[in-house]
Amino acid sequence: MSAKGAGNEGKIETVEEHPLDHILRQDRLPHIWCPGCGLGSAMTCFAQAIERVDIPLKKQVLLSGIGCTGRIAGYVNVDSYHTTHGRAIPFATGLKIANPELCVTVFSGDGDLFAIGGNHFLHAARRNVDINVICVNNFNYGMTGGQQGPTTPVEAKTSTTRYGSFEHPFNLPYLAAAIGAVYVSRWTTLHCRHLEKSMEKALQKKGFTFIEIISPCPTGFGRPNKLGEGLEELRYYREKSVIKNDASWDELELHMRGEEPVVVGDFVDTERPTYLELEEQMLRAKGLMK
Amino acid sequence: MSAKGAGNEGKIETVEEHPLDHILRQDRLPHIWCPGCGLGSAMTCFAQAIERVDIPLKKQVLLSGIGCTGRIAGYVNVDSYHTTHGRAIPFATGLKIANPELCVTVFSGDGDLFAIGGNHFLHAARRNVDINVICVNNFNYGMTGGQQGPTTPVEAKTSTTRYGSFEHPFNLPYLAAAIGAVYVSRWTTLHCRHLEKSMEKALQKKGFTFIEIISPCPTGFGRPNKLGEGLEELRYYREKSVIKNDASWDELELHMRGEEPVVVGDFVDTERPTYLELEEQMLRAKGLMK
Amino acid sequence: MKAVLTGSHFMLGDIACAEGALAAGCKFFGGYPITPATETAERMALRLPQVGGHYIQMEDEIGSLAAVLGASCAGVKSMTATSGPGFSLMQENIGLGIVTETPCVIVNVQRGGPSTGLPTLAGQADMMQAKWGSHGDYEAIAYVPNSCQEMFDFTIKAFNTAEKYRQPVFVMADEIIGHMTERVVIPGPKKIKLVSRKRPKRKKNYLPFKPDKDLIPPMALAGEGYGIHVTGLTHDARGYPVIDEETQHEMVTRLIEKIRRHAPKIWEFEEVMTEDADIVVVSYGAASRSAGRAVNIARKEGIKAGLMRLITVWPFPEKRIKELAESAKAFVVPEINMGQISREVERFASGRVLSVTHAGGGMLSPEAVLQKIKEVAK
Amino acid sequence: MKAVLTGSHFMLGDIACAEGALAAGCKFFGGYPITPATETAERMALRLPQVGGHYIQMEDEIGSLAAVLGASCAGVKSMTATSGPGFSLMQENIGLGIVTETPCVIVNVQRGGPSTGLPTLAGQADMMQAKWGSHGDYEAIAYVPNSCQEMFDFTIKAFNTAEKYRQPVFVMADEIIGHMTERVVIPGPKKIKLVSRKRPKRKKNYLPFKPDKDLIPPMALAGEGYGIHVTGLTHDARGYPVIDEETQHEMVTRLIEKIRRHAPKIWEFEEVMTEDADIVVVSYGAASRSAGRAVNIARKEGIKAGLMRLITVWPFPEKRIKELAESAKAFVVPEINMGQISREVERFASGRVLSVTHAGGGMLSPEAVLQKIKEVAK
Amino acid sequence: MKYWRRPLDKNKIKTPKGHIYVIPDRCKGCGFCIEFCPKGVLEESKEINRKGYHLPKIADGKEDDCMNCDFCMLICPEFAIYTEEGE
Amino acid sequence: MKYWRRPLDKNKIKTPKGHIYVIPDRCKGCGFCIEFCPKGVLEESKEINRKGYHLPKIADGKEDDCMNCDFCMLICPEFAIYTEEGE
Amino acid sequence: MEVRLGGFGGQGIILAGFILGKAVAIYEKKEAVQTQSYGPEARGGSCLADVIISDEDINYPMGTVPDVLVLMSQDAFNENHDKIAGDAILIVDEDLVDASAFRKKNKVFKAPATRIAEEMGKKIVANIVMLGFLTGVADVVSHDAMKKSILDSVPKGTEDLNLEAFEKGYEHGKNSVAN
Amino acid sequence: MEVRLGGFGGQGIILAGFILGKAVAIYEKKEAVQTQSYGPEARGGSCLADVIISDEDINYPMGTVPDVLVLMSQDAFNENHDKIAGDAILIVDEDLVDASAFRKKNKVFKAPATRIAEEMGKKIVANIVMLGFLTGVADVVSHDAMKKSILDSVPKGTEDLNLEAFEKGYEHGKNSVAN
Ligand SMILES: Cc1ncc(C[n+]2csc(CCOP(=O)(O)OP(=O)(O)O)c2C)c(N)n1
Ligand SMILES: Cc1ncc(C[n+]2csc(CCOP(=O)(O)OP(=O)(O)O)c2C)c(N)n1
Ligand code: SF4
Ligand code: SF4
Ligand code: SF4
Ligand code: SF4
Ligand code: SF4
Ligand code: SF4
Ligand SMILES: [Mg+2]
Ligand SMILES: [Mg+2]
Repeated sequence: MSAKGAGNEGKIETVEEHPLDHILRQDRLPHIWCPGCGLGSAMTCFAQAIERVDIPLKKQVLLSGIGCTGRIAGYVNVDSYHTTHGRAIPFATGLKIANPELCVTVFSGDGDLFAIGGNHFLHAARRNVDINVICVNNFNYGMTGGQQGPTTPVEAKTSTTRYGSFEHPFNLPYLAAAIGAVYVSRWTTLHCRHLEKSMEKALQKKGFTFIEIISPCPTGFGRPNKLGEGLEELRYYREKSVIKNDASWDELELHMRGEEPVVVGDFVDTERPTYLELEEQMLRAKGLMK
Repeated sequence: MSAKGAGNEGKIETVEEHPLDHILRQDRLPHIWCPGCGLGSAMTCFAQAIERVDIPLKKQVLLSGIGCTGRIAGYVNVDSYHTTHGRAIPFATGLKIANPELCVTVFSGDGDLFAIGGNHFLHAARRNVDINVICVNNFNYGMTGGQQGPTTPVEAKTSTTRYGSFEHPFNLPYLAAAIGAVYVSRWTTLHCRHLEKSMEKALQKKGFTFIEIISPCPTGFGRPNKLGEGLEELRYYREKSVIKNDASWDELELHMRGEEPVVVGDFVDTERPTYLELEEQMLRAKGLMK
Repeated sequence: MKAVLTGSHFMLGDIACAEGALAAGCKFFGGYPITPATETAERMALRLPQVGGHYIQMEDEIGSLAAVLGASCAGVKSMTATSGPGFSLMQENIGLGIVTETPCVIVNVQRGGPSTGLPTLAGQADMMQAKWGSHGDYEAIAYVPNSCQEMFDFTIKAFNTAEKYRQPVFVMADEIIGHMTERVVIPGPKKIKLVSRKRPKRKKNYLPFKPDKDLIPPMALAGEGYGIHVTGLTHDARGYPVIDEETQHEMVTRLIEKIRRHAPKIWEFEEVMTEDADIVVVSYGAASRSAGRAVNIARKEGIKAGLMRLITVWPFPEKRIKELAESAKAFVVPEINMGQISREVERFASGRVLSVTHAGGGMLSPEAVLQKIKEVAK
Repeated sequence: MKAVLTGSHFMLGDIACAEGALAAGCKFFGGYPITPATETAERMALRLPQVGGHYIQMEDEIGSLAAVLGASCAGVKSMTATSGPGFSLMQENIGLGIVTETPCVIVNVQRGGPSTGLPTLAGQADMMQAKWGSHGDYEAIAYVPNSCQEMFDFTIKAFNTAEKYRQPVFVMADEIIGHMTERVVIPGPKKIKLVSRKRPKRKKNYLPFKPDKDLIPPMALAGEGYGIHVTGLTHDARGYPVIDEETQHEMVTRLIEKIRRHAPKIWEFEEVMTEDADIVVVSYGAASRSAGRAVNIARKEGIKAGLMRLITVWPFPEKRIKELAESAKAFVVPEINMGQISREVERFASGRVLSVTHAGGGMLSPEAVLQKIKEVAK
Repeated sequence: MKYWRRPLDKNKIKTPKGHIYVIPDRCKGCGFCIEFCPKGVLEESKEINRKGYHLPKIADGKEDDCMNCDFCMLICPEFAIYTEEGE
Repeated sequence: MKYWRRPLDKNKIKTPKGHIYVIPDRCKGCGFCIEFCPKGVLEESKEINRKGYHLPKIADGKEDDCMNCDFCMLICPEFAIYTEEGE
Repeated sequence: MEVRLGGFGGQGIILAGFILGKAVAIYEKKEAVQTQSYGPEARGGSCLADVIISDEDINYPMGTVPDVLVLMSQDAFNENHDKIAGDAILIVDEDLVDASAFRKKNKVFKAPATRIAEEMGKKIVANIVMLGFLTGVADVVSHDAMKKSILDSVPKGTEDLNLEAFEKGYEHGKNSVAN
Repeated sequence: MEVRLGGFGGQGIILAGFILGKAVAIYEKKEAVQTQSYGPEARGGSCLADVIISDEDINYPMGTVPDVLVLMSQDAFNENHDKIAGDAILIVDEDLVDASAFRKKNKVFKAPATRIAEEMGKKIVANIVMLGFLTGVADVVSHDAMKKSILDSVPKGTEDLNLEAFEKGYEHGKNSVAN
C-alpha cells in the first residue's frame, strides 16, 4: 500500500494508489468509459469479488465480446480474451472444456450477449457449461453510439428508434432461468454490495450462472430518454428498485417508465450436473474413464 | 376428383389422385423421406390445414431452412422459400414486414430452428413478429445422418454421441413461452387431428405462434435408440403420450426413456401486440401514419 | 417527408448513402449497427417511417441480410449496411442471394481489419472478399464511391444494377468517405433514373428460373399466385432442387455468364490523362483521391502518368486494363490494403505492376504514390 | 485405445483426416455436422473420448470455431471440420484466429456451391475463399490432399504448421477425396514428427505479442499466470488495443511477413516431368488426379507436358511458378471450379494460362484436360 | 378451449360411413393407417406395389366399419389413402 | 439465503470508524460517492483536478461519521476513492 | 476392373463396397479405391458404391463403366442397368429386381441374396450373401481375402452369422457359374 | 485553408465543424470537406473535426497542418497544439485549456466560449459561441454564411438562442482582434 499524504480540513487525504490496483492493468488506465457510466462501478465490484474468492487469480480467466462493457476484459489483470462480437461464450466453452481447472467468466454487454450472441447463451446454459456470465444491461448499444438493442424498453428513444422503440425487450433473468442457469440474479450498479456478493457466489458455484447488472449509460440511454446523467439514472434506481428474491417472472419485466418498479434480487440458486460432470458420468459408464 | 377404379373383396378401391393433391407439387413427388418417417404425416396435416383455413392459398408463404423437415417447403404448392440453414425465420421476418398481407409460416427441423437458428427464434418471438413457426422435433439431425442436436435426450445414442448424449436438451414449449410466443402447442405425428387443428389455429392467429411436432425418425433416431421403425416409435407415443394443456413446464421435459410420459397439448394461447401493430401505434403517435 | 431531398446539402457520406437508397426507392432496411456504417442505419431508421418504409434492427448481420432477402422476395427494394466483421458474417447469405437471384444492396463501409481491427479508422481490405468471400463460384458487382456525392449516386446505381441483374450488389465504401462531409447535390426525383426488376408477364408456363435471352429470368414475388419455389440448392428452371452435375453446370454457368456477358455495360471507370500515359495509376475509393493528386504532381514534373479510377471494381474492367497494358510501361496500384486489386492488374501485366500498400487506419499519402510513379518512371 | 492406429487400413478420406488429427495430438474438436465433412466429426466423437480428449457439438459453425480457438488458448491442439456453408460462417472468427495468432486446424471438405448447392457432390470452389474470405489483409495456409493417405498426412502437416506459425491452417479437401476409401498406412507414433507452439521461457518482461526474430511470438496459455490480454482489435506487443495507423501497420505487416518470410519452407508441391515441359499443368486435390492422367496420355502422344501438383495452395508457390513461366510456353490449370487458382498463375504468365473449369458436382474428366493441353500444344 | 381436451382415441362422434380409396404406387407400407385406424378397419395385404411395399386392405368383416374419420388420410405420410362419405 | 434479503440502505452493522483516501487525478466527478454514501459523509469540493473535475471532500461536521462501509469504494467507477479502518 | 454395387439406404451397399475394397487393398495388396454416391445430404435413399481394382496406382479414381454390376433394388436397376461394359456381368437380387427390361447381351446372374438372408432370419446380412455370390461368380477377389475383410468389418459378435451368409452366397454363386 | 476543431464528446465539436463546412460549401459556394476522428468505435471521448476550405476541387481530403486551430479541451490541446502551420492562429477556450505549454510564435486567442455559454444558462451552446469567435477572429468564413448555416443546423426552437450565442462569440472575437 502507498504512502499517504497529509490531509487538511474537509479535504480527503490524497494518495497515489488504490488497494485494488493490482487487480487492474495500471498501464491501460484511465479506462475509456464516459463520466457517469456505471461500467466502472461494475468493474470495481468484480475486482473486489475475484480478489475475495478463494480461487487464485492466475486460475481466473475473463472473456468478453465487443462493446463498452466488452472492454472490461482489457482492464482486469487476469488472463483475458476480448473475442469477436457475441462469441465470448463459445470461446469460453472451449477454454473451459480444454482446461477444467480454470474459473471462467464472460463479462459483456446486453447487445453482445443477447443480440448477436443470444444463441450461444442459450446453448451454454442448456449444456450447463461451468462458466459465469455477467451482463451489463444499459438498454442500448453504447459502443456504437446508442442504438436500440434487445433490452431497449418499449417507447424508449435511441439513435435507431427515433419515434420510440416498438420491440418487446427480453426479460433476461427469466430467459436464463427458463433454459436452466443454476444461479440467476439481477442488480443495478447502485446495489454494489449485493452485486459484489452475487459475483463471489457465481464465481464459486459449479455450473452456468448469470448475473444481470443494470447500469447507467448517460451517453447512449440516459440523455436521450430524459434519465439524465449517470447520477440521475442511479437516483432513479434508488427510487424505483425493489429487492424481491421471490419475484414472479412477470415482475422482472423492465419498463423504465411511469411507476413501474425495477425488481432486483437473487432469483435462482439450484444445482444440476454440469456439462463436464455429465460427460464424465456417461463415459465412466462405458468404461472410458476410470 | 379422379375417376375411381372398381374394388374387389378386402382390396381397397384404387385411384390415381388424392383430394389434397392440388396442395402439393405433384411433379416433385414422391418425397425423399424414409419409409416410416413422420414428416409425411406432418405435411398432410399442414396441407389439410392450409386448405381449411379462410386464407387464400396464394397469400400463404411457406419457408424452411435446411434439413429433412426443411424439404417440406419444396413439396407444398404455395410460394415457398428454402433458405440457408437456420435462417428461415429472419427471412420470413423481412418478407412479412415488407408485405403484411401474407400469411407466413416457417416449417423446419429442431436443428435448423434451435441449433444454428436458435437466436432468430428468440428474437422473432420477442418482437412478436406475426409468423408461425412449426418445428418437427425428431431428436436429431436427420438430413446429415443422425447426429446429436439440441433436443437429443440425455443418454440417447446418435452418430456423434456414441457413448450417450451428455447435454441437457431444450424444453421447446417452455422456451417459446418464456420469450413470449402467443400460441404454443406440442403434438406427436400420431395426434394428427389435434395437430391439424393446432395448425389451423396458428395460421389464423395474430402474432408469433409455435407448434412442436414430435415425429419418428427411424433412420436417425429410432433405430440407434431401440425405438425401432416409424411404426414402433408411434406405438411408443401411443403408450407414453398424455394430453395435458395445463402441464407445468417441468412436465414438458422429454426424457424418452423409462416410464416418463410425453406430454402434449395446447399450452399457451394469449394476445399481445405484434411487431407491426406496435410499430403502427408508435408512428401514429408521432403523426407519421394516419 | 419526401423520399428525394432535392437540393444542395452538406452531408456526411454515410447519410448520403442512405439518401441515395431512399431516392432509389428503397423501402426496407434490415441492419445491425457497426462502426463506421452506423450512420447509414440511423438515417434510414429516421427516414424510412417518413416515407412509408420499414427499418428493422435485426439480431445480427446474418439475420439482417436474411431479412433483406425476404423483403426483396416480397417485392420491396431492400438494403443493409455494415463493415468488415458484419460483411464476413453475411457471406453465407450473399451466396443465397446470388443463387436465388434476389436483388438487394449491401453497403460495406470498410474499416481497418482483420478481425475487430480498427473500428473507427479506414481500410480497403475487403475488396477481394467482395469477390471471393462466399463459398462457390459467382460473379460480384461492386461500386466504390470516392466522395459523398458518389455515396449518393452509386447507391442508386447499385440498386438499379441489383434490380436489373437480379443479384445482391455491393457498395464498397470506406471509413474516410463514409465519415467525411461534403457538398451533395440531390437532383429532382424525375431526373433520377430508376430500374426495377423484370416481372413475369403471364402465369402460364412461367418458370421462375428460366432466363430470357439476356440470361435474366423475370421475377415473381411472394403472394402473387405463381406458387414459386426458391431454394439455395442447385436447381432447375422450375426452381426445383436437382442434385447433379448437369443442373449445377447449367445453373452456375448461367449465373456467371449473366454478369460476364453484360460486364461491358456494367463496367464503369474514369480516366484522367491516360491517352498518352506511360504509367497508369489504377485506384479506387478514398485511395484514388491520393492517386489523383499524385498523378497531377507527376505530370507537372513531366512524367507521363495517368489515372484509371475504378468505379466498378467488380466485375473488374479487364478489357480496358488489357488495352492499357498494351501501351503503358507500368501500372501503379495504390490501395489502402496490402495489395489486392493490384493482383487483378497483374493478371494482365505480369511483372509490370507496382503496388502501393497501406495496412489501414488512415489515408494513403499522395507522396507514397508519387514515389512509386517516379520509381517506375526511371 | 491408442491415438495412433499404426498399420494398414482401408479407410474413408474423412476418417483418415480424423485419424491424422489424433496422430497429431489433437484433443479437442468443436464442430457442427455438415455433409460431406460429417464423417470426420463422427469419427472424432467416437475416438476423442478414447484418448482423453473432448468432442463438443456446438450450436453452429461460428460457435465451433470460437470454441476451437478457446480450447487452443487453453493449450490444447484443436480442430474443426466443415464444408462451404460452414466455412462461410467461420470467416469472421478466422480473422480472430489470425490476429490473435491462435493455432488450430480447419478442414473444409468442399462440396458444390454457391449457397446450399450440392451437399453430396464435390467442388473445389472455396479455394479463393480460403485466402480472401475474412475481411482485412492476411496470409492463409492451406493444404490440399488428393488421396486418403494425404487426408491423414496433411492433417498432421496442418497441425504442425499451425503450431509453428501460430495461426489457423486449412485442409482444403473435397467431397471426392473425403468420401473415397483407399489404403491408408499409419506409421508408428515415433515416426510421426510433431511440432508444438513455441512457449515463453520466463515471465519477466514477457510480452505476448512481441515476436522473436522469426516474427513468431512465444505463446502463453490461459491459466499459466502471465496475465495476458488477447484481443481482435489492433494491438501492440503487450496485446493491448491501440487504435492507430502505426500499430496497425506494425501488426498487419508482421502477421503477413510471418508467413511470407517462411513461405519457402511452407511451400510444398510435387512435380512430374516438368523439367523439359512446354506445357505445365498446375492442379491440386481431386482435380490433380485427372490432371495426372491427362499429362501421362499427353506424354505418350509426344506432347511435352508436365504436372505441378500443389500441396500448399496457400501460400501460393509463386517463386516456382515464376521459374516455370520462364521456360514453359503455357500453363493449363484444371480445377473443379470456374477458374480460381488459374488466376494466381496468370499473375506470373499473363496471356499464357488456360483454365480447365468444372462447375462442380463431379470429377473433372481427364479428357477435358487433355484437350486443353492439345489445344496449347498446337 | 374444450375442443382441445377431447382425448385422442375417443372420436365417438356419429359419422356417416366412409368409403376408402388408396393410390397404390404411393404407399410405402409404413403400416400407420393399419395400426392406428380407430376402428381397426385395415390390415396388411399380400399384394405389393411397384416399389415392393405391401398395401393396406380392408380386414375381414370390417367392410362396413369405416366411419370416415379421416385419420388414415391425415397420418399417411405418402398421400396414399383417403376416405369419402360412403353410402 | 437470508443474507440476500438485507435491504440496501440498512447497513446498520456496527463498524469501526473509517478513514477516507482519494486519488485525485482519477476522479471524474460523477458524484456517486457523494450522493450514495449512506452516512452522507461526502460533498463536492471546489477543488478541481487535472482533468477539470470536482473532487469529493468531507462535509462539515461529518469528519467522524465514516463507518468504513466500503460503499464509496465499490461504487466509484474510477478506482479513485477507498477507506480504511480508522482510529 | 470396376465393380458397381447399387441399392437403397439400409441395405449395407456402402459397407459391401468397403469390404470388397478392403479385401483387395489390404489382403491382396492390390490397389483399390471405393467411391460412393448418396441422395440429398447423407440421409439414405438410393445409393451406389463403386470399387476400382488395379495392379497399378489408381490415378483417376472414378468409375467409368463397370465390369461387374450388382444391383439390389429396382431403382438402382432402372438407373444403372444400361451403363455397363460389353463383357461385363450383371448380378441382381432376384426378389427385389425385375430385370426383364435388360436388353443387352451381357451375362446376367440372379442371386437370391435377400431370400437367403431372410431364411437365415437376418435380412440385414443380404449384402454379405451378395458379396459371397459375387466372389463365387466373378473373378474379382479371392474367397480368402473376402473372409478376412468381412471378419474385420462386421460388428463384434456377428462374425459367425456373417461368415455363414458369405459362404451361402458363395456356394450359390459357384453353382450359378457351373450351371 | 484548414481549420481544426478539437475537444471532447458532448461539446458539439463535430457539429461545429459541420456548420462551418456547410457555411462554406453551401452559402459561399466554395469547396469544403469536413473529416473527423473518434475514440474507440463511436462512443464519444475526445474528438477532432477538420474542415478544409478551397476555391478549387478538393482532391486529397485530409488535413495536413491547420491554419486555424481551435481547442476546447486540455486533452485536445495536449495532443494537437504543436501540429500547426507557422502562420496559423490558435484559439483555445480559456476556461478549459491551460495553454501555457504552447511555445511557438503563433498568435494565440483565448476565447471565453464556455463561460459565455454558461452565462447564457446553456453550456451546450459553447460550440456556437466558439464558432462566432472564430468568425470574428479569423478570415475563414463570412458572418452571413455562418448565420445561415447555424439556422439550418440547430434544432427547431433553439434558433434564437444559438444566434445569440454566435453573435456574442463574434463580438468577443472582433474585440480580441482589435486589441
Ligand atoms: C460482427 C459485428 N457486428 C457489429 C459490431 C459493432 N458493435 C460493436 S459493440 C456493439 C454493441 C454493443 O452493445 P452492448 O453489447 O450492449 O455493449 P455496450 O457498449 O452497451 O456496453 C456493436 C453492434 C461488431 N463489432 N461486430
Ligand atoms: C451452415 C450449415 N451448416 C450445416 C449444414 C448441414 N445441415 C444440413 S441439415 C442439418 C441439420 C438438420 O437437422 P434438423 O433441422 O433437425 O432437420 P431434420 O433433418 O432432422 O428434419 C445440418 C446440420 C448446412 N446445410 N449449413
Ligand atoms: S457510451 Fe454508455 S456504456 Fe459506453 S462508456 Fe459511455 S456511458 Fe458507458
Ligand atoms: S432421416 Fe429421419 S427425418 Fe430424415 S427422412 Fe429419414 S426418417 Fe425422416
Ligand atoms: S377413415 Fe377412420 S375409420 Fe375409416 S379407415 Fe380411415 S382411420 Fe379407419
Ligand atoms: S399410411 Fe399410407 S404409406 Fe403407410 S401403409 Fe398406409 S397407405 Fe401405405
Ligand atoms: S466508507 Fe461508507 S460511510 Fe465511509 S465515506 Fe465511504 S460510503 Fe461513506
Ligand atoms: S465516485 Fe469516484 S469518480 Fe465519482 S466523484 Fe466520487 S471519487 Fe470521483
Ligand atoms: Mg449495452
Ligand atoms: Mg431434426
